[in-house]
Formats: sequence, structure tokens, C-alpha cells
Amino acid sequence: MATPNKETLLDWYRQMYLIRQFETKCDELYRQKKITGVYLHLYSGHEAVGVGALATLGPTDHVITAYRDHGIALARGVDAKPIMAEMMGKKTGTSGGKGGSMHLASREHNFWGGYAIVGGHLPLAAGIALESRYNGKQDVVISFIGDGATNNGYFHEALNMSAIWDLPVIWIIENNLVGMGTRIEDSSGQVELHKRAVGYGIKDLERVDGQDVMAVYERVAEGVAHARTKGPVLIEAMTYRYKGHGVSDRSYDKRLEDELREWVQNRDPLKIHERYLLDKYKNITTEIKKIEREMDAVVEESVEFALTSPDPTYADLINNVYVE
Amino acid sequence: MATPNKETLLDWYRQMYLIRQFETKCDELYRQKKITGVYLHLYSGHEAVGVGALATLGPTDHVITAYRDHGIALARGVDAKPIMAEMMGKKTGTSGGKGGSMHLASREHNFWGGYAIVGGHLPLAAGIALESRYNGKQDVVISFIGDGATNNGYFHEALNMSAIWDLPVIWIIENNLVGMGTRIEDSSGQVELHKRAVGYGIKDLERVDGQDVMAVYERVAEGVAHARTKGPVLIEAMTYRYKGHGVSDRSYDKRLEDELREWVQNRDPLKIHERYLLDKYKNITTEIKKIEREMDAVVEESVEFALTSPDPTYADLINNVYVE
Amino acid sequence: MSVKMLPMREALRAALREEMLRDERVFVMGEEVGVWQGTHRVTRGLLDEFGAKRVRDTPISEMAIAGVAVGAAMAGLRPVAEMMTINFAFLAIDAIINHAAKIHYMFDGMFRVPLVIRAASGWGDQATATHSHTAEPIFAHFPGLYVACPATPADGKGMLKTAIRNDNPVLFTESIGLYSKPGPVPDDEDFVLPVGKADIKREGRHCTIVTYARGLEWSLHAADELAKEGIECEVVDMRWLRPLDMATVFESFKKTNHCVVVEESLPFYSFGSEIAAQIQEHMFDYMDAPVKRVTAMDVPLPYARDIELMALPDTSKVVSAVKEVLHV
Amino acid sequence: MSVKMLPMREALRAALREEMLRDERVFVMGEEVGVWQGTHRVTRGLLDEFGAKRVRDTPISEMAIAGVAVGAAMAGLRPVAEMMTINFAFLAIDAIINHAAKIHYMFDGMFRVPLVIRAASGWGDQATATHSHTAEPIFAHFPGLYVACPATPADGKGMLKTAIRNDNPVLFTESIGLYSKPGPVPDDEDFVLPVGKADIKREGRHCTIVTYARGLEWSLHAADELAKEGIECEVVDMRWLRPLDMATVFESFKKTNHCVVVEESLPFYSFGSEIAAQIQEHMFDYMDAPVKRVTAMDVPLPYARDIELMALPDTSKVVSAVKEVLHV
Ligand SMILES: Cc1ncc(C[n+]2csc(CCOP(=O)(O)OP(=O)(O)O)c2C)c(N)n1
Ligand SMILES: Cc1ncc(C[n+]2csc(CCOP(=O)(O)OP(=O)(O)O)c2C)c(N)n1
Ligand SMILES: [Mg+2]
Ligand SMILES: [Mg+2]
Repeated sequence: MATPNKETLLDWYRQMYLIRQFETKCDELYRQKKITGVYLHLYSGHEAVGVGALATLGPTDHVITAYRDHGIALARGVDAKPIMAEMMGKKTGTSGGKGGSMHLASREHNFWGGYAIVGGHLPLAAGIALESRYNGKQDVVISFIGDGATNNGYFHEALNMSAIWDLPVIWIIENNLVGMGTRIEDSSGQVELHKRAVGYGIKDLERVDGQDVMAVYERVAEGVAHARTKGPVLIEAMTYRYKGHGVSDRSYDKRLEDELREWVQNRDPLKIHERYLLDKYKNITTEIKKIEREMDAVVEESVEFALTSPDPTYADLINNVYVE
Repeated sequence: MATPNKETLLDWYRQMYLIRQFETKCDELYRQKKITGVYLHLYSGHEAVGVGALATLGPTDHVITAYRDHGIALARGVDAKPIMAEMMGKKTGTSGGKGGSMHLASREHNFWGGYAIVGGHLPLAAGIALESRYNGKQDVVISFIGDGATNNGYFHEALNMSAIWDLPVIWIIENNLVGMGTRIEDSSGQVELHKRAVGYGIKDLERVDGQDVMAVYERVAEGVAHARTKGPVLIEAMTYRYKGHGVSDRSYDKRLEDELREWVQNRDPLKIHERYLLDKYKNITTEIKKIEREMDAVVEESVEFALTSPDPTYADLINNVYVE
Repeated sequence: MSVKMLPMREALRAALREEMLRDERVFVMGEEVGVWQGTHRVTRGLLDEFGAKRVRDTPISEMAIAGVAVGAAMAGLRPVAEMMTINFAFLAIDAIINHAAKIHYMFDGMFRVPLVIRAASGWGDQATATHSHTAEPIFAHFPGLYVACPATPADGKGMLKTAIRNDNPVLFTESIGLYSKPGPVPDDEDFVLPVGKADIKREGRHCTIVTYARGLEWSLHAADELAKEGIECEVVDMRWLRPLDMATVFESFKKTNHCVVVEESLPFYSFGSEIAAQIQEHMFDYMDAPVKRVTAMDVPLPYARDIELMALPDTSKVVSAVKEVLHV
Repeated sequence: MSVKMLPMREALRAALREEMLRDERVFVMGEEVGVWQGTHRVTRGLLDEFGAKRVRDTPISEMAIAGVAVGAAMAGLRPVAEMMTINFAFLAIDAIINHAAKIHYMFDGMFRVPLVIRAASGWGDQATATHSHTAEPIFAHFPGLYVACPATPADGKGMLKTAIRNDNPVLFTESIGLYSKPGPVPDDEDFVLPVGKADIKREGRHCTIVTYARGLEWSLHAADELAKEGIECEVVDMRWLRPLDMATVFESFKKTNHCVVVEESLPFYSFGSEIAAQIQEHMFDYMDAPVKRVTAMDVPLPYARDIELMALPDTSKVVSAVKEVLHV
């Protein structure tokens, strides 16, 4: 595993910054009722997990996740414009406006989507990995999992099946300590979730600091190497959500303001990575600022694109129920 | 934990012998088409697990299991007559002939039943244990689980919930190495099933020789003590089925004749316990033979009772759909 | 008996609270029912009042939520288990139909399962295909279960209390679209409503509209509009999909000889199918026109707001259907 | 085209085998499909012929069986996943209706799910309440899925081949009561039958009997008996519960003006409900009598053989129903 060069390290910063700005903008648009509906789950705070993990993949590898999927789509290189259009339910959205925030995907990026039924995508991940093995390919699948989702039957059945069939899946738990409002101590008899690996005979790659993009990258790269030729691995990335469970469900988090402040101040993935860059490279501030301005523009353009895009029509309502 | 006295040890032999004879008779009756239907799963080979485990319980404790339930009902002290009547679908059966072989139960024995959906009874066990805790009782629940059932979502969710709520359940896996025809190596990524305890933070009481009634008794007693005041435990009892998956599904087992012969000859629970008794007590042969004759008579009476019992009628078909 | 104006969610909460006060065995369990105060705020305040023993937050384990509740009910407690939405109840459908609904029968009366499973149901908020089910007719296919679907806050309170006191398993669905709608609710601890009794929410003589839950609102609005044109609709709120009170429907139909069925759910093998089938079977000689059904469109439901709303039944669709059966 | 007499299970096996030979992407997975040779022996011999890569035994993990198959299908394989019986498919219903059936729509055509889920369905062998479902009408409630329910070995073969070649998810149910019944089967690798096309299995002019799967046998026997009395029934085998070929039913009904629906499943919110509802809605002017339904009795099904059989539809119940609608 080569140590990432400056360009790569800056690119990670770029991705994380883009995600942060994109999510902040979504939040704003929701409050302005330009994004509507009841579900919008922001990735702010989790950026290093998605960016670090996906940095280990090649273009023919695969990614799948739950409904907290904006950051994953962006980190996988999907254009911000159709993503934002999907938030607004536009015809130009990644899913033609029919999937919404929770169901982003891009076939050409092998990003198989966000899924809203907790745990529902885990067997899908195993199935995609099965195709890789079946056809003698070396491609792997990264499947993200919420901490809350690990208590669902899908988790158990999918991980076990990946184990007996030696499927190339890197199972990454994004442990942000909470489901919607239920703390992990109240939802899991085993709070060190990576320890569940032993129940399936899966390689346990333990906990990693999910706020440190470099740490995530290194650990996941180890997992990818194992998965390509051997079988599944389980990694638990410790992270935190900044914007509550979803934009319409924030009230409860007020109680956790201190905890949130602590993470934002001392464990913010962007700050940690920026500090790393500043320590490592002289005079990089200008480059960072430039990237930030570029990404601000990308987000603005995406909003413009989405706002001016057409709505789906009745024809869209009734088509693609079946493949004809 | 007091060492069992002679009377108790003989009683275990009595129970195991009764179960063996009862099952042998069921098999015969099925071939004679006096027991009909497609499902009849015999407990032959497993006797020491059920008898040893249930010996640890008091009358207010609880038991629940899957469809391989005849031996559990008998070990819990349910009269052989209504059990046999249930096999024949008679009105005098434990479930009025409506549940059949897979759905024996006895409310007065706190035997909550056999259940035919694999894994389906596991959350029921946790729920029964919840009532005990809720009402400040000390009663525990023994829940048997097939090895195959441990790969089902119910297992995961129920064990986890028992852990977070410290429910008094002794989870006992009856590992007979196979589901219907699927070997444990092909169904579970972790073949030492007790190791799944760590995934739930449940006390792991490891593997025990399920053919040695004394070993089962001791290990389960340890589990019961833990469960009464603390929380759930997991035990894996290694055992073997003698009569295939069910009476209508025997063909596949032909391939395993050698394995079966090995278990029957060298690890038979009745033989092991008989040898133990013979070693420990002089001149016990007569007592053993007497018990055997008594149990033969119990089985014969049960058949007589069942054969002469009335069938349920149309009134039974339509009643007890709802509590009126 | 005094009456208070309460939104549905508060009427339901009052029922839960009163029954918890009345009977120590009643407890609430489910995802986010406690600390989070309930996803739909129905259980708000209950954790503070009753404590963690009786208001139990669970993991995201629908199979176990339903299954544990079945076991607890068999053992003598009276659980009210919440499925955050009926969409997730699919993960628990085995525990509900194969365990809750069958255990009393399968053991010939030996065990009882006095269990209520509450589930928010319905769509129209861009929740998308997997989160937009109104699948209560599917559950009502299975004998052994009762299925309650209140349309007004008063019915919500009275039916939930009935469900909790009843010794059978009840799937109790709550329309998401109705949670905030206010209505007069009897302030009486013993206000219970009979199991399986439909209710005539408006009398009329030209056409019977058979509906339940959220469909009631569209139906009553349609009846108002039609009344302006001199068409008097009788609106029958079924309230329970099982047992199904067809006697009340037939009584009404004998008078009106015309019927429209209105439901928020999908068209095939659904509520309207059963009502129409029974009317033609038992009321054939009274039929002046075929029964018409107003339902969701037969598509998985999309996110984009405008097209989603096109798929939803509404007042104007009910008005058209009534006019169609009356040939006006 | 030569024809062989084969029992249903062998006709289905021939379809599987031919499609596996034809297309490398087709594979079989499920509980006991391999080493054990299939619980119902449909997959017998396939492991030996095709090896463990293409005949995959799974753990008892219904959620994952369906879900993994969905993922594999999305990625380009063509899985044929077996649910040992439809009873266990309830554990997979989320994966089937929320994932298999919705993914094509939810991502607006980006992904396809060319998946077949086979499930044995039906009852009458004392399998008891939890193991006696014929729940295919419930699955057919949901758009995005096709539901195939063959009644004859030839249809079994042709429809299974169609299902495997089709790019949509198909729930394919196989009546347990039919597995051993023989019938003539075309010995042709390209014998496929169109999706959603009903079939008139017997012509007649007095009464239309609409049925599917195991109901066909009772219906044909009833038609034979009735013919002796001069009553000629037209028997329509729907074959697919989704898409539902009502055009064929209506065509027949226009001729007969009478209809009986026969199904092995439960009465409420079911197959008969939908057929009767559609007939009265679209064929009102042709109706000489109400549509009558012959179904299982509305009870969880018991173990004891005699009372179980009382609950099952049979030929005599169909005969009576036809006479009732014809007023003879
Ligand atoms: C099967 C199912 N049950 C419940 C829900 C409602 N729900 C949506 S998100 C969520 C919490 C998930 O928590 P976690 O897996 O930790 O993911 P996070 O939101 O923290 O990223 C719940 C309970 C659902 N969508 N699906
Ligand atoms: C949910 C479900 N899936 C499949 C089946 C069919 N089935 C009945 S028993 C069985 C094997 C169970 O094996 P195990 O748990 O090891 O118990 P054993 O028979 O060995 O005692 C299977 C697959 C079922 N009854 N329920
Ligand atoms: Mg979380
Ligand atoms: Mg086993």
C-alpha cells in the first residue's frame, strides 16, 4: 500500500469539504422548503469514513450504503448536480426524482445505492459480491452499516452468508453511537460491534478512528486486500453525526449538545486532515483555500442546476414499474 | 449444586428410556399410517440434552423449543397419553389435535410449546423471560435452539434483546451437526456456535457433551444460576439425531450411516448413562430393567389411549380462532 | 361525559396512558418510544411518567419486537408494541401472522396473546416506495388477528383502549396523515368501542361510501361537495378490517343501491376488492350500479411531490366515482 | 414438437436444467437445494450436473436468501432462489416487496432485478397453521413483482422458463398438492409461455370458473361432474396473479354470464375478492347472478386430518357453487 501523495491528500480534503458544504446547503434548502419531504439524513461529521474508505477502491469495485448516502455518492465521484436534483425530486436527478435523498445511485460508478430499510442493503452487498466471485473477478464490495442496523436480522444473515461463501465484502460499521435516538449501549449487548465478526468467522479488523481519513484509508485498504483474495472483513469506524438523525428529527439532540461540541471542536474530520496537511506541507493554505472556493462553486452550481431542472411527469409516475 | 442421588440418576435413565421408546413407537406408528401427515421429528439421540437440562429447573421455571419437541414434553413431565394423542390428531391431545407433533405444549408445566417456524420461538422465550423480570420473579426460561436455527435473523435479534434487558434465558443450542441436510460447516461461518455469545455480550458457557446427561445437567445448572440473578447464557450441546431430520425425510441420511453408527455405538446417551449407573451402584440392573418395563407399559398405554380417543369435530375446526 | 379537542396522536396517547394507569401489566415497547419520545410523538412523556420498565426502547429488531411481545403476552403481560411504521412490520410479519395470530388456535385455546401492535401507516410525504405502504388489508387476510384502523381521534382513543383490553392480538394502524388532525375526544377512562363495529359517519340515501382511516376525510369532503349538488352520500367508516362489519354496509346499501369504496392502499387484492366482492355476492338484487373503487395507483410510490400526489386518492377522485356510479 | 408425460416436479426441473444449460448466469440457491436434492425434489440431480457454484445450498436465512439473490440479479446474474415453502417467504417479504419489486422503479430504471423466487405453496397434509399458507395473492398485492402460479406440468415448465428469461422479479409458486401429478410436457428448449396470459382449460357456455394452481383440478373435476347434468363450465386458469389477465375472464363471462372463483387460499382480501370485484365493476350488465367464491375456510389450519380436509375447497364445493349461481 503506497503512502498517498500530496495530490491525493489534497483530493481527500477536497472531497470532505465538498460533502460538508453540500450537506450544509441541503440543510438550508430544506429549511427554505426547496427540498421537501420527511427524510433527509446528512453525512456531516462522517466525511472521513466515506472518503477514506472509497479511496481504497478501483473503478470496477463496488459500493453500497443505507439512506445516509449523499457523502458516499459524492466520494464515489458522482456529479453533485444530479445528486442535488434528486434531493429536489427532479427529472435530472440520479434516480429521475423517484428515489429521493435516501436512494441515490450511479450504475456507472458501481455505486449501488442508498437504501432506506435499515439493514435491507446488506444482503444486496453480498449478492453483488457473489457476482464478482461467480464470474471470477477480483472486484470487492464496500458495504456501510449503521451501528443501529447491526441489531437487525439482515446483518446476521448477510454477514454469515458472506462468510460461508468467502465473498469479497468489506463490511464497515459507521458507529456514530446512536440509531435515531437510541444509544448503542441500549441497543447492543456488545458495544464493541466489530467483535461480532467472531460469530461469523469473519476477519475482525477492529475499531478505527473514523474522524481520521488517513487511519480509515489504511485500515480499509487492509480490508480490501484481504477481501479481494480471501473473504469478508469487518471494520468498525467510530464517528459522529453533526445534524441529528435527519433534518426533520433534530429535537432530541439538544440534550447532547456537549457531546456534539466536543466532537466538532476536537474530532472534526476536516480539521484533523487540514492540520495534517498543514503540518506536512508548507504554504499549502493557498491551495486549500482555492479548493474550498472551487467546491463552494460546485455546490452552488448543483443548486442552480437542480432548481432549473424539470419535474418528472405523469409518464414518469407510471413508467419503470416493470422492465418492458 | 448438589450431586444427584441415586433416585434422581435412575429417574434420568427412566426419562431417557421413555423418550427413546416413545420415539421408536412413533416411528412405527407412522409407518403403519396410524400417525399421519408430513412432519414428525424424533428426539432419539438427543435424550440427554433435554433430560439433563430440564433436571435443573423448578416447576415455576419455563421451557420452550422448536418442532423436535416430543422429548422435551416428556422430560418436563407431561403425560405420554395426551402427547401420543396429539400425534394422532385426537381431541384428547395436548393441543386438542390442532397442533400436532410440532406443537406440543402444557401450560401447567410451563412448557410453552414446540414451534415449527425455525427460530420463531426464540423471541417468545425472551418475552416469557421478560414477564419473569417484569414481575420481579426469579423464574428462568430454557430455550432450545437447533444449530441450523442459529443462522436465522430471529436468533440474532432475540439473543441481543435478551442481553440488553438482562433476561433470564438459558439459550441451549442442540448442535446435531446438521439442519435438514446442510452440515454446520456449510451453514455457519463460525462452527463453534457458542462463540456467538460474544456478539451479544452474553455469558458463553461453551460446548458440552450432549450425550452425557450428567455433563449437561452440570453445565446447564451453572447457566440457570447465572440467569436467575444476572442475565442470559449460551450453551452449545453436541448431540446427534438418530432418525434423520423427520420421518418423511430420511433418504439423505443413508450417506451418513457410518457417522450414525459411530454415535449409536460409542456415544449413545442411554448407554453412557447406564454404564455410569452400573459403575456407581451394584446390582442396579434389576432396577433398570424394572424401569424399562414400566416405561414400555407407559408407551403402550399412551398408544391405546390415543387410538381410542375421539377425533376433533367441525366445532373444533372453527373454535378458538379468537378468544371470545 | 366531557369532551376535549385533541389531535389523533394525543387521543392515542391518552388511551395508552389511561390503560397503563389502569393495568400494571400494560407496557409499551418499540424503537424510539422512550427517550426520543416516539417517532410520531404518540408516546411522548410516557417514559418520564412510567419509567423504563414500562416504556421500553428496543434495538432496530422488528422480528424480535413482535416476537418478544408475543411471548410476554402469552406469559400474562399486555404489551403494546410499536412498529415505527407498517413498512417495517413486514420484517415482523412472520411473528405477527404465524405466532401472534395462530398460537391461540394452534394450541386449542391453551395460550392467549393479548397483544397490540401499533404501526403508523400511509403515505403522501415523499417517503418513497419502501416507506409508503398502507398494508393493513394484507395483514387482515389472516384469521386470528384483529385489525383496527381508526379515522378520528375519538375512535382512535376508544379503539386503542378496546384493543389493549381485548384478549386477542390486534394490529392497530395509525394513519400518518391523521396524527395532527384534531377532533372531539371523550374524556372518560372507560370510553371503549366495540371490536369490529363499523360506524356511519354521515347519513345519506343516494350512495354509500365505504372507507376507513384516512379515506374518511376524502369521503366526507366529497360528501360535502356532492351535497351541494343534491347528492346525499352515506359514509360508512369500517374502523376494523377484521372482523369486517359487512352488516352495516349491507344495511346502508339496501337504502342507497350504490357504492364507492375509498382506500389509501393499493388496488389489487385489497380492501376495496373484498368490499366490492361481498356487496355483489350478498346485495346483488339491490345493485343499481357496480361498486367503484378509489385507491392508490398501482405503482411503487415515487419521491417527487407532484407525481406522488397524482397517485394518491383525493376528494375529487371520490366525487367523480360517486357521480359515475350514479350516472350523473 | 414431442411431448413427454412428466409430473410437475420433473417439468419444473426440466425448465431449470434447460435454462441453466442455456445461460451460464442462471443459478439456483436455497435451503437444501443441493446435497439434499431439494425438499420437494425439484432440484434433484442439479448439484451433480452443475456443481456447487451453480447449485448453492444456503443456511436457514430467508431474508438473506432473497436479499442476496436481489443483489446478484442487480449485478447481472439470474438467480433462481428457492424458498422451501411460501410460509418461510414471510421472513423474506421485505426483501421481496421492498427490494426485488421496487428497485427498478425507485432508481428509475437504473437497475434490473431478473430474479425468480420459487416457493412451494398450499396445504392439506396436516402441516398445521404456520405451514399451511397459500399466500401468493398477498404478494400479488404489490406492483413491481410478477406472480406466477402454474397448474399443469406443461405450464409449470413453460412459465418457469419465461420467468427465468424475464428481466423482472417473479414470485413463482408451486402447489405442493400438484408436484406428483403428471401431465404432457413439450420436450422443447424454447417452449416458453407469455407473462400474464390466462388459459382456458375447458370451454363451456353456462358458467365461468376462474381459478389457478391447485384450484384447477377441483374445477375441472367439477366441470366433468356438471357436464353429466348438462351444465357446461368454462374453466379459466389465470396462471399469473400479476399481471392479471382479466380480458380473458371478461371474454368468457360475456358468454356465460355466471362465475365461480375457486382458490386454495383464504377468503378475505384474496384472489376471489379481486376477481369478483373486477367482474362486477366491468361486467355488470352481463351478470345474471353474483360471483361466488370457493375458498379455504377462514381459520388457521389445524393438524387433525378430518377437520383439516373440511376446511379445504374440493370438487363438491365447486359443484354446489356452480349450481347455486345457476339456480339449479
Ligand atoms: C427496518 C427499519 N426499521 C426502522 C427504520 C427507521 N429508522 C430509520 S434510520 C433508523 C436508525 C438507524 O441507525 P443507524 O443504523 O445507527 O444509522 P445512522 O442513522 O446512525 O447513520 C431507524 C430506526 C427503518 N428505516 N427500517
Ligand atoms: C423459517 C423456516 N425455514 C425453513 C424451515 C424448514 N426447516 C424445518 S426444520 C429445518 C432444519 C432445522 O435445523 P436445526 O435448527 O439444526 O434443527 P434440527 O432439525 O437439527 O433439530 C428446516 C430448514 C422452517 N421450518 N422454518
Ligand atoms: Mg448510528
Ligand atoms: Mg440441527
